Amino acid sequence: MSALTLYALTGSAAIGIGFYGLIAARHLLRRIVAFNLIGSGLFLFFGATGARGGAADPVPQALIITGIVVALSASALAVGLLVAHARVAGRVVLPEEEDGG
Amino acid sequence: MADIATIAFTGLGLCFFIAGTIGLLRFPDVFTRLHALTKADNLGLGFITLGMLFQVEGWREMALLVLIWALTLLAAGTVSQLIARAALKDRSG
Amino acid sequence: MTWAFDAALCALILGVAFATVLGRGVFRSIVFFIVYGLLMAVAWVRLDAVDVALAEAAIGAGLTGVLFLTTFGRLARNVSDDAAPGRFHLPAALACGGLTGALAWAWFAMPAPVRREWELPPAGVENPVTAVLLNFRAWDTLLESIVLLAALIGLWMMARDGDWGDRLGLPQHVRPGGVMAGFGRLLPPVGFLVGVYLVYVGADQPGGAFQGGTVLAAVGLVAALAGLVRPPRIAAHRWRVALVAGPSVFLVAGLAGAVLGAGFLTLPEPVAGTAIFVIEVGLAISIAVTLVFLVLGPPEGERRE
Amino acid sequence: MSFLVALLVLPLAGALAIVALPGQAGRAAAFSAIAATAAAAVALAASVSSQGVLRLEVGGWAPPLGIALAADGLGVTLIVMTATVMAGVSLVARGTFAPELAGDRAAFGFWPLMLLLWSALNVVFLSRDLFNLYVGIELLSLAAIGLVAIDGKAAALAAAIRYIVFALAGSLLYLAGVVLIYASHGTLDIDLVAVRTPSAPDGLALALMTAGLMAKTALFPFHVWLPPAHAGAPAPASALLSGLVPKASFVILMRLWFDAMPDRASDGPLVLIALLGTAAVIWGSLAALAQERLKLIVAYSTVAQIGYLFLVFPLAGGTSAGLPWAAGAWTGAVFLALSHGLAKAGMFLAVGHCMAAAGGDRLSAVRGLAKVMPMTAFAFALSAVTLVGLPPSGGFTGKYLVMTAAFASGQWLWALVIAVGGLLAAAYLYRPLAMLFGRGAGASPVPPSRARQAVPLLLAGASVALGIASAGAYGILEIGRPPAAEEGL
Amino acid sequence: MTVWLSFVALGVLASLAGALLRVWKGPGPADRMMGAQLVGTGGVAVLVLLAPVHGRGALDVALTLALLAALAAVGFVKATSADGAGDPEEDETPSPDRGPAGETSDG
Repeated sequence: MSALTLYALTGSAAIGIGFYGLIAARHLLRRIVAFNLIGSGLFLFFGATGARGGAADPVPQALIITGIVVALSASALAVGLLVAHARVAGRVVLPEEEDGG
Repeated sequence: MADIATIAFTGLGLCFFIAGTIGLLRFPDVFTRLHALTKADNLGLGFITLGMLFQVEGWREMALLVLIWALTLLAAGTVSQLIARAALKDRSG
Repeated sequence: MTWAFDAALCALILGVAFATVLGRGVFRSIVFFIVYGLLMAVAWVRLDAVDVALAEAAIGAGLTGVLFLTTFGRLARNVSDDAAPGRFHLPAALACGGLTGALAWAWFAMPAPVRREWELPPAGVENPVTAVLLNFRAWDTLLESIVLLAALIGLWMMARDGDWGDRLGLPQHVRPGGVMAGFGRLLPPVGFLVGVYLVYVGADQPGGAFQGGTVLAAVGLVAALAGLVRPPRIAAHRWRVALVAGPSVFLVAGLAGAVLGAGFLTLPEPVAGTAIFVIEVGLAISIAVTLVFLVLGPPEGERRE
Repeated sequence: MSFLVALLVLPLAGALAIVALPGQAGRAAAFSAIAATAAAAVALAASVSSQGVLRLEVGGWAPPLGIALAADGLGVTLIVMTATVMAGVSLVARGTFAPELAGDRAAFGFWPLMLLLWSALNVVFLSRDLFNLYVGIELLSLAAIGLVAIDGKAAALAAAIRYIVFALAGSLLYLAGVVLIYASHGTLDIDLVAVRTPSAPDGLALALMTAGLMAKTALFPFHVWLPPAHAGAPAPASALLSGLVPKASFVILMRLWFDAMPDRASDGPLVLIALLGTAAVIWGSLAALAQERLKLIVAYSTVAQIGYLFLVFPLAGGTSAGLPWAAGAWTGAVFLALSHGLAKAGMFLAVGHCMAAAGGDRLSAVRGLAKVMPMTAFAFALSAVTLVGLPPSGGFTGKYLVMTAAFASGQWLWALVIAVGGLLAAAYLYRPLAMLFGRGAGASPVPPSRARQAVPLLLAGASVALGIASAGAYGILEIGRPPAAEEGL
Repeated sequence: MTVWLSFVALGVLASLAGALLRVWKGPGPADRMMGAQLVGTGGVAVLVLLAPVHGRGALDVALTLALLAALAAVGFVKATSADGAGDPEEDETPSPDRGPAGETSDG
């Protein structure tokens, strides 16, 4: 198994793990963390595809940088919503998911 | 010659990293662990940077290496103090 | 030996990813996420994508981690629970396993990469990633800087009406002359140089507006968190201009191309290098200011002073 | 060509100006930007209808290296619809978001968010690059979430959180598909993807992108976030969120299935998509019937109306591609999208006026309002005509075209869905109408000014006029129609 | 030489696994953060060791990482202070502007 394959498989596994966290976690901050996990995993997968065939393709790298910045913007907004909601409602889970851990 | 120095210093650095980790795992409380951590931080990275000084060419790379080590030293020193204080407060309050 | 290194790195990344999602307690999850970003940065270096490694180290491990940490502190003010990861969710686990399997299959099923028969055309800069970001796909990058701005305005809408005129974020306080205050004085000059360096070399070597801007943002955040400077109010006009400086310069450069007959966002080769440098400087300023404000959050609670 | 650039640049410049300039000057700049963008939209539509599809390669770099933009019939009709709604909403919002009424925070934030939303919509309607579309829908989502939360109440914040969870998951799924496309084919341009050598992961890429965009469009079963989000925002924001935002991800879906990868469109997945649309029509309508609050009725109706749009996929793609009825189905779906955008925006603005006058949006609170504010009540009724699909509205034209295609192709199930959906719409809209036009008002409501009341009426009127002047719109839609839907009946 | 450096890098990575165990086990937030700090230093060391193969870029990344690790540590200290904005050293000179935690919820 080549090193690139390792990284690609690691990336796809991180995507799956992250999506599980996004669905299964109740605490909203954990969900936002999971979202970032998925994003990084996807970028790693993309980076591995771009590094095939010798020379690294600059286009995936540029797109990944854009993606990283977009993910940070979305995370910051989500975190702001979460803090504001916790301040007003006093909880860090969605109202309909209140019961249980 | 340069290669031998690199092997010696980086090997020494690796030993400090391993020792630091073992200390972090085995020592009983925050403060002794913190002690182990700072050792690994300063000496482990210090020896590895020192070893690598023989491998890089050009003064810019060398300056970068020194800067990296200095920065880690500064950060580790500050951080360990702050972490110790935070842990102390955690325990008392 | 390098293969063993790659395999160990991948194993660590996977273990950390599992720990992030499955561990009990939000704080542990956040710390593991920071570690995850750090290991990712190493992975990017191994993939020979240093530009991405810089972005991941600065944004993924650094700024996002600090965002989560400060959020954790903020939440602790209002709610005290440290929730469990949630019950095991079999359908979700199966679906996510399927997604991973599908992507892994795609990796093996993918046709060999399309080799370009042509070289990248001259773009005014040597670093191909910067060429893509600021010339070939400049429109994406312009929109991306706008996305940051949109997130910030959205975030500001989370302020309580009564707090709107206050300074951004929580009122930070430190012991004057203490360790943290000292650190806040020492780190910024070094960090500032590193940030400027990254912006400056971005044209020819890995680096650029996003990576440099993020390092500058980190400097600003250290200064703000350590109480060295007080964050501005939303109404502070100078800072609002700094927020839009980068996108505005970018937009003006693009329109200049259109007006001069070259076309929207066209940078004619003789001036492309200079234009890209000016745009990068503007973007780095705006990105740095926007990121600092994004992490500090909307104004809250100065009235209690 | 310059109109195309103007459409992209002007709203951005307006948003930047309002952030940079203090109070009054910023607002003046924003209003000039709104007026100029609306004018550019009309001018672009005129030049497309006279010159055909306009293409622009940004920066002079042709794909696969650069990003191509194209103004085709589908894009410009949606752009003109968007401009109409934006112009109307901004006239009403000038009052709703006056600083002394809404507070400094909302008064500052609404305008840049609205302009950024507008830029994002124009980007999505014009771009031919899959990654550029990703950045576009991210900008759209973030601006939209800001608008959902602008109210600041706990319910609105919870709705915004629910929205952002779906939006983030959706955008990552879409991005995963984009990654697979680039990795397999080395291009992101829709027109180059259309002529690619097919490869094995294409189907997976299309599936991932479709799932992600469905979550963003709020198609059943991803709809749960939509009603509280749209109902929780102030009326002008709701009008934008409900009338315009879902159209963006829908347009990307149309471009994917009909322009980029028509070869991958087999009947199985297309029927599945349409069945999800059917479920949305039925479930959304039934839920709307059960609501007691005016705003929620209108919001649930959006879930149902989005469902109709997805009936187009089996009628114009797969084995139907290139067959005589495909053009009718494709055009009908666009008509439905256009008329829903206008009518829903008008309806939300009308509801906003009712709420302002009656002090709440419980059905019982708006009883008899028609007597005090006949214009607003009439606007609501006219919008209802379009949503139910009665002639001569644009909704009728759309439904007629889709139904004809359904019968011609023998897929009568979809015709049945449209018929039942229309009846259900009549049922859930009857109750608010009966209340509005019923006898006996509660307290003495203070109606908004006539000028502000005229705006929803104009928007609702436009949705009806779309049906009366359908020939013109039909002509423009033929420009750059995908090959799958080229043949006309 | 490359083989040796890779070996050392591998060794550092392996020792990081131990540090990760500390992050997992805790028990206090300070323990977890110390583990993360060691991983940060280890990451910097690995990047320094990769420099001969990957050029100066690896050093740039190491420098950025070192800088941002310091920021993360400040963030950590803030996060564990009583109101999310304080300084553990303040106990010695209590400042007047510190409100008790949790009084801000005005639902």
